[in-house]
Amino acid sequence: MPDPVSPEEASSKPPLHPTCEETTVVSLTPVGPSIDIAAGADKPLWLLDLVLPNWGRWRPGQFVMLRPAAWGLDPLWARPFSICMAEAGVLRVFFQDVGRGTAALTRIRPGERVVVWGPLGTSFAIRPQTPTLLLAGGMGLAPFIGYARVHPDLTDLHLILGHRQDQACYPLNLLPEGLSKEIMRQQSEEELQAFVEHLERKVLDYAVRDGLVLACGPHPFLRAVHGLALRHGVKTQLSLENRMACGVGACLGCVTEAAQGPPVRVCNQGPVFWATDIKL
Amino acid sequence: MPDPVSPEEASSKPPLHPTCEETTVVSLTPVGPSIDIAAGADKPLWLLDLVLPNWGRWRPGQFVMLRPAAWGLDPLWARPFSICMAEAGVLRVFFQDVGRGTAALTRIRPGERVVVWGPLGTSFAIRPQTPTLLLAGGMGLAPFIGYARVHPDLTDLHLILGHRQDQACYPLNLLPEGLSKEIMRQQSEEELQAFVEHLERKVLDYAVRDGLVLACGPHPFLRAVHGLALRHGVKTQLSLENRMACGVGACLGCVTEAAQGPPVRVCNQGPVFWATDIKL
Amino acid sequence: MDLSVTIAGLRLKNPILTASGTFGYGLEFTPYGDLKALGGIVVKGLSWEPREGNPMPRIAETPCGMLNAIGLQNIGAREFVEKKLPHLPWAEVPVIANLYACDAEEFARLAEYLAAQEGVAALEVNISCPNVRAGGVLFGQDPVQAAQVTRAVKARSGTKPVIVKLSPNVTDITAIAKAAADAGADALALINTLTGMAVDIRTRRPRLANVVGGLSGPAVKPVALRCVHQVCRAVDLPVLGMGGISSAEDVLEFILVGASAVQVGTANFLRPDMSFRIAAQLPTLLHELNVSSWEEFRGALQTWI
Amino acid sequence: MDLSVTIAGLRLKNPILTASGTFGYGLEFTPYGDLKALGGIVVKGLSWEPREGNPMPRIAETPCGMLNAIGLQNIGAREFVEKKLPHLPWAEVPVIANLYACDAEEFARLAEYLAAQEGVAALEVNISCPNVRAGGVLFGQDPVQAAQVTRAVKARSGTKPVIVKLSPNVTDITAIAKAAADAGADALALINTLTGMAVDIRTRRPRLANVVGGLSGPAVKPVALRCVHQVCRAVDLPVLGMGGISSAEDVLEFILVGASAVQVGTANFLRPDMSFRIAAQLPTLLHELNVSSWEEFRGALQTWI
Ligand SMILES: Cc1cc2nc3c(=O)[nH]c(=O)nc-3n(C[C@H](O)[C@H](O)[C@H](O)COP(=O)(O)OP(=O)(O)OC[C@H]3O[C@@H](n4cnc5c(N)ncnc54)[C@H](O)[C@@H]3O)c2cc1C
Ligand SMILES: Cc1cc2nc3c(=O)[nH]c(=O)nc-3n(C[C@H](O)[C@H](O)[C@H](O)COP(=O)(O)OP(=O)(O)OC[C@H]3O[C@@H](n4cnc5c(N)ncnc54)[C@H](O)[C@@H]3O)c2cc1C
Ligand SMILES: Cc1cc2nc3c(=O)[nH]c(=O)nc-3n(C[C@H](O)[C@H](O)[C@H](O)COP(=O)(O)O)c2cc1C
Ligand SMILES: Cc1cc2nc3c(=O)[nH]c(=O)nc-3n(C[C@H](O)[C@H](O)[C@H](O)COP(=O)(O)O)c2cc1C
Ligand code: FES
Ligand code: FES
Repeated sequence: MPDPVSPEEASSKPPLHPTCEETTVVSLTPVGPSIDIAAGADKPLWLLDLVLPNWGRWRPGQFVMLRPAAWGLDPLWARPFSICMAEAGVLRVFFQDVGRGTAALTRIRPGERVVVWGPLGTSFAIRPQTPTLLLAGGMGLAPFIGYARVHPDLTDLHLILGHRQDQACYPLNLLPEGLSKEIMRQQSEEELQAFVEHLERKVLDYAVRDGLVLACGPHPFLRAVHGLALRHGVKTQLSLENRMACGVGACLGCVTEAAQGPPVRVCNQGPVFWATDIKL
Repeated sequence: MPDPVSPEEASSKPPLHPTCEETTVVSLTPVGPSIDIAAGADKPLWLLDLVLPNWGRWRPGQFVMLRPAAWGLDPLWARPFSICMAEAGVLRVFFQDVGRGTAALTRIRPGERVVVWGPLGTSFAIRPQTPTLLLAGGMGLAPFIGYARVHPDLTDLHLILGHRQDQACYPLNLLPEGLSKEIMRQQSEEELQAFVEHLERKVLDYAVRDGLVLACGPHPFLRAVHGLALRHGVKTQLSLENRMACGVGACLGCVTEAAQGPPVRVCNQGPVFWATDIKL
Repeated sequence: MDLSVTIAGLRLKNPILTASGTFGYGLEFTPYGDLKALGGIVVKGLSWEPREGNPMPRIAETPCGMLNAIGLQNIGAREFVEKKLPHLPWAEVPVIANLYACDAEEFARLAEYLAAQEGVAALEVNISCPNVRAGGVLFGQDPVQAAQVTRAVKARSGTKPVIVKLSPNVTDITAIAKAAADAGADALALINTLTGMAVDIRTRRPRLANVVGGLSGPAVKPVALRCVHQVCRAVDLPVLGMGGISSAEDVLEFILVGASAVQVGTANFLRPDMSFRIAAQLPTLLHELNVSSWEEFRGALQTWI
Repeated sequence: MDLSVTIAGLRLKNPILTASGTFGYGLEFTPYGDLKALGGIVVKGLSWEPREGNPMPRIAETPCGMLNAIGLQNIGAREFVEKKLPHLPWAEVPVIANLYACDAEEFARLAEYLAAQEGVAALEVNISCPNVRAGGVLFGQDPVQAAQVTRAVKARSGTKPVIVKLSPNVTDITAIAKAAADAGADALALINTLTGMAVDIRTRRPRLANVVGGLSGPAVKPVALRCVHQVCRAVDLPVLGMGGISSAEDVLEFILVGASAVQVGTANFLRPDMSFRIAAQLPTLLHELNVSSWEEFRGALQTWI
């Protein structure tokens, strides 16, 4: 089991000892209502378990690059995924099939070899005695599962999950028992509008209480949270999901605009940024 | 079950109705002593069973092009394989892992989709009341399994299989019972030399008896048989295994030198040629 | 929507053609689809005399691509016209003759003969084949020679449209495109193959007897799209785009950067029904993307801010 | 066998270097291997002033390859020398500075500054980057300008070897190679990326904000091998070969056609320990192939009959 994260540690430091290893698929599990796509149900989301590489430690918000050996030379790049859990010898990621690479991942079998490098990038702040709001947009739930599981005081946390797919697609059972949470589905424009208004009220509340807001999700969701964070002056961290080639800071392909100075690399200066440090 | 081959049909005509279909893997079975490669045993050979596409008919010596859907865009080309059997709704090929494509085939699973086009190319002559010598070099056994199974009179046939790998790697159980055969292993230069001398005696014998010689195997083996055939004037057909891209006569990549005239396409003017029609 | 396109007066029922050298003389593919469902058929490059092509090996597989050095083996223009053309459904699907010669004079003679055939709808002039030493790539790499060949062919092909096929193996493909346009080309086709090479470290030999060959297939699609994009902006002629197309999506990528029609090449080897499948899938994809007409979609590439 | 090679007086313990722009400033890879196990490290292209590079998106995946339009974002030569170079094990592994400038004068100034640093073993002059509008690709596409830049750099780089990096986006790469050689280059590196493009038919936008970008990765290996083969036969200078190398086998392919050493580029993104792995696997492969020395193997390509 990896080192627990000590809450005193600053959050935005690079990982201590990332490794690159070829590891093995333990299992791949669909999460969803039933895989009855013909019946118009949502496509399942997936939990992929791998034998945990030999890391020194990791922090929630960090990610890994995964590249199955079976990919050969195409697709070329590994794909980045948040560390959902890394416990008891198992590295777990939670992912959605959105394109070639993730579609190929849904066909992986136990025993297959996967090249994994990580843990990579910065992590979410863990602040003692600080009310901490976790804002997850859909798949953005992934890092917060790990965050909630290693956080020293669950009572500081409140999670809001906004989602489009059936609720059964999200592995809520992996969240620690007793975590305060709201699960809100947005299937229409009105529901989305109502959700954003709810977010604003919540963010304002945490601003008043000098709390911490952490967000992960699709780009439009993060842009909305970024706007609220700056407007209301609440300490906020956002985890970006830019397209990556190397994951280690070498290719300069994943950059995003900084509040000042040259563009910053999401893979090793992020993926978790303070809202005040970036433009979105 | 496909139409039986009527012995009167000339052998070197193109197939009647090839199709291109996406079909399904039924099973993949290693054939070999035990898959104990660490112990220095031979790598197994493989039997791949697919749901038989909806062909009108086929003839032994013809081949199929196989391309698993999972290959995506790389490897690019399908791979050609002799039709080993096409019976009872199952298309069976017998193959060896010699490179990227065949290595990928050894990882295929039941249920996977494979694009198959065929039956392609020319076939081996079936001559009534003609002593027929089948010369198989290693994997060259594949089409003779089908040949022997559909031949109307087993007593006309004699098979010689020269092989390097352990005999257990060859699915001899698929040959019809009662087929006259010699199985000879060549592991040294001397054994190879003895084998070639044996072949020569046999070919000479069939020349005298106005028989028919059919051969399939690696290029050096075919070159040896080609030389014997021309020298002793025996009716001989050879099945070539040139590298192919299209399999249908379009790319002109698979050609071989003709005895006269422009190069001929192995995929649709062959793969089975009369020895007198080609240079090797 | 109406899938038809008109290129240099030639009406195609859809923009999917087959690329020269990858679809034989068309007849090889009749078991796998209805030739009449295609927008057009471009046949294997024809020379005046039959040619035996290059020695073996002539093809090699590469990452997401292939090399070929066929060397234009073909049965010659006359045999094509006498033995193949009559069996092609040319009254219902335009058959385009791809032609190759060693000098402008021979190009002209070949063009005259082929253009005179009722079943030949248009001529595609291959000034860009890297597999033939005499001429070949040189015509396609030099604007002056490209223009000369174009003029020679154009002068002798009567009313039949002349499509000039360009090589990507140049510093500036728009210079060649402009030269061909100024010399009277009715349309341009691009890209031909990129010159490449593969070797075997065990035998220490090139994988092609010809040493170098032409690279094609999905691997080259980014280069092809760039060339088509550049040429469409530089020259006011219809462009037949190709290079690595293996799906209906790929077809639309070429049209989005400005091509009027496309040719499916190497992908025909991935499965012989590929061109038919792509033509069949196109309407659904267009519907999904809400494309209402080619005029609206063609060249409609936006830029970033 | 002894794996070391000497290029323009520079001794490398093995012929595996990392390609500019794909290995950062080297330090990003210390968790994944021992930098001292490499033959050399070519760092990200440096300009005199820091550069912010192109807008996003800057990268796109393509079949067996990728496009990039980073636009030479870098921290500038001075910051590299002050903040990065001291942390690199330059005494044990040659660190090669890749440099980019907008004109010959700036190239010379940059070369002088970098050549004066003890930790810089050699200069690699990027006259071939397609991602910068001013100059860039133009130098590398014109023999006269290529020579001019080479001379300017060479005049100010003292005893440090000058490697000129060539673009494949030209009609005749040997012409540029000869121009650079005549102008005093000590070695040549090739290939830089092929100009390519990718588009998204749903958004109707290019996949790169810069519209075009550089194609690299396994897809381009056949073009790269052809270029290296041609240049090695045309010019009597050591060549650093690259383009799509992703295995020890690939390394030997480049050496077989004449390269003295190679650079691993895009493949570093397939796994960050790629260059280290390739360097580690090379001895076994050479043994398996019975190669006894580089002299025996380099350029030992046979032809067919
Ligand atoms: C630090 C980080 C952590 C991530 N964590 C998770 C996670 O825990 N679970 C999860 O499901 N996904 C996660 N992602 C996103 C995941 O990496 C992408 O969904 C995946 O790379 C898509 O690959 P593909 O080949 O399936 O899609 P592609 O075929 O490459 O693309 C399909 C579509 O997705 C878009 N897309 C592809 N990659 C990205 C990307 N990185 N960001 C935004 N859009 C993209 C493309 O533009 C395209 O529209 C994370 C990304 C990053 C950078
Ligand atoms: C008509 C025909 C019938 C065939 N029947 C069978 C069969 O029943 N069972 C079977 O195991 N194989 C058969 N083959 C050969 C089989 O197609 C090749 O072994 C296979 O294509 C190799 O693919 P690969 O990707 O594994 O090898 P590659 O990685 O492409 O090549 C590996 C090595 O094999 C050589 N090679 C590859 N393809 C061929 C080829 N077509 N001919 C000769 N050498 C080649 C290469 O030069 C290289 O040295 C047949 C070939 C043809 C043309
Ligand atoms: C095997 C083969 C043969 C070819 N022969 C010709 C030819 O005869 N004439 C010609 O103009 N182009 C020829 N080409 C080039 C193709 O028509 C096409 O321009 C090129 O392959 C790029 O398209 P693709 O990537 O879709 O194959 C040939 C290509 C291949 C692969
Ligand atoms: C993301 C990226 C950035 C690059 N940056 C540079 C650069 O700064 N200077 C340079 O000379 N080449 C640069 N290149 C080109 C590579 O060094 C190399 O020449 C090219 O990618 C071909 O090799 P490959 O296929 O192994 O990547 C870059 C390539 C990539 C993929
Ligand atoms: S992904 Fe390469 S620098 Fe971030
Ligand atoms: S494999 Fe294409 S012509 Fe034979």
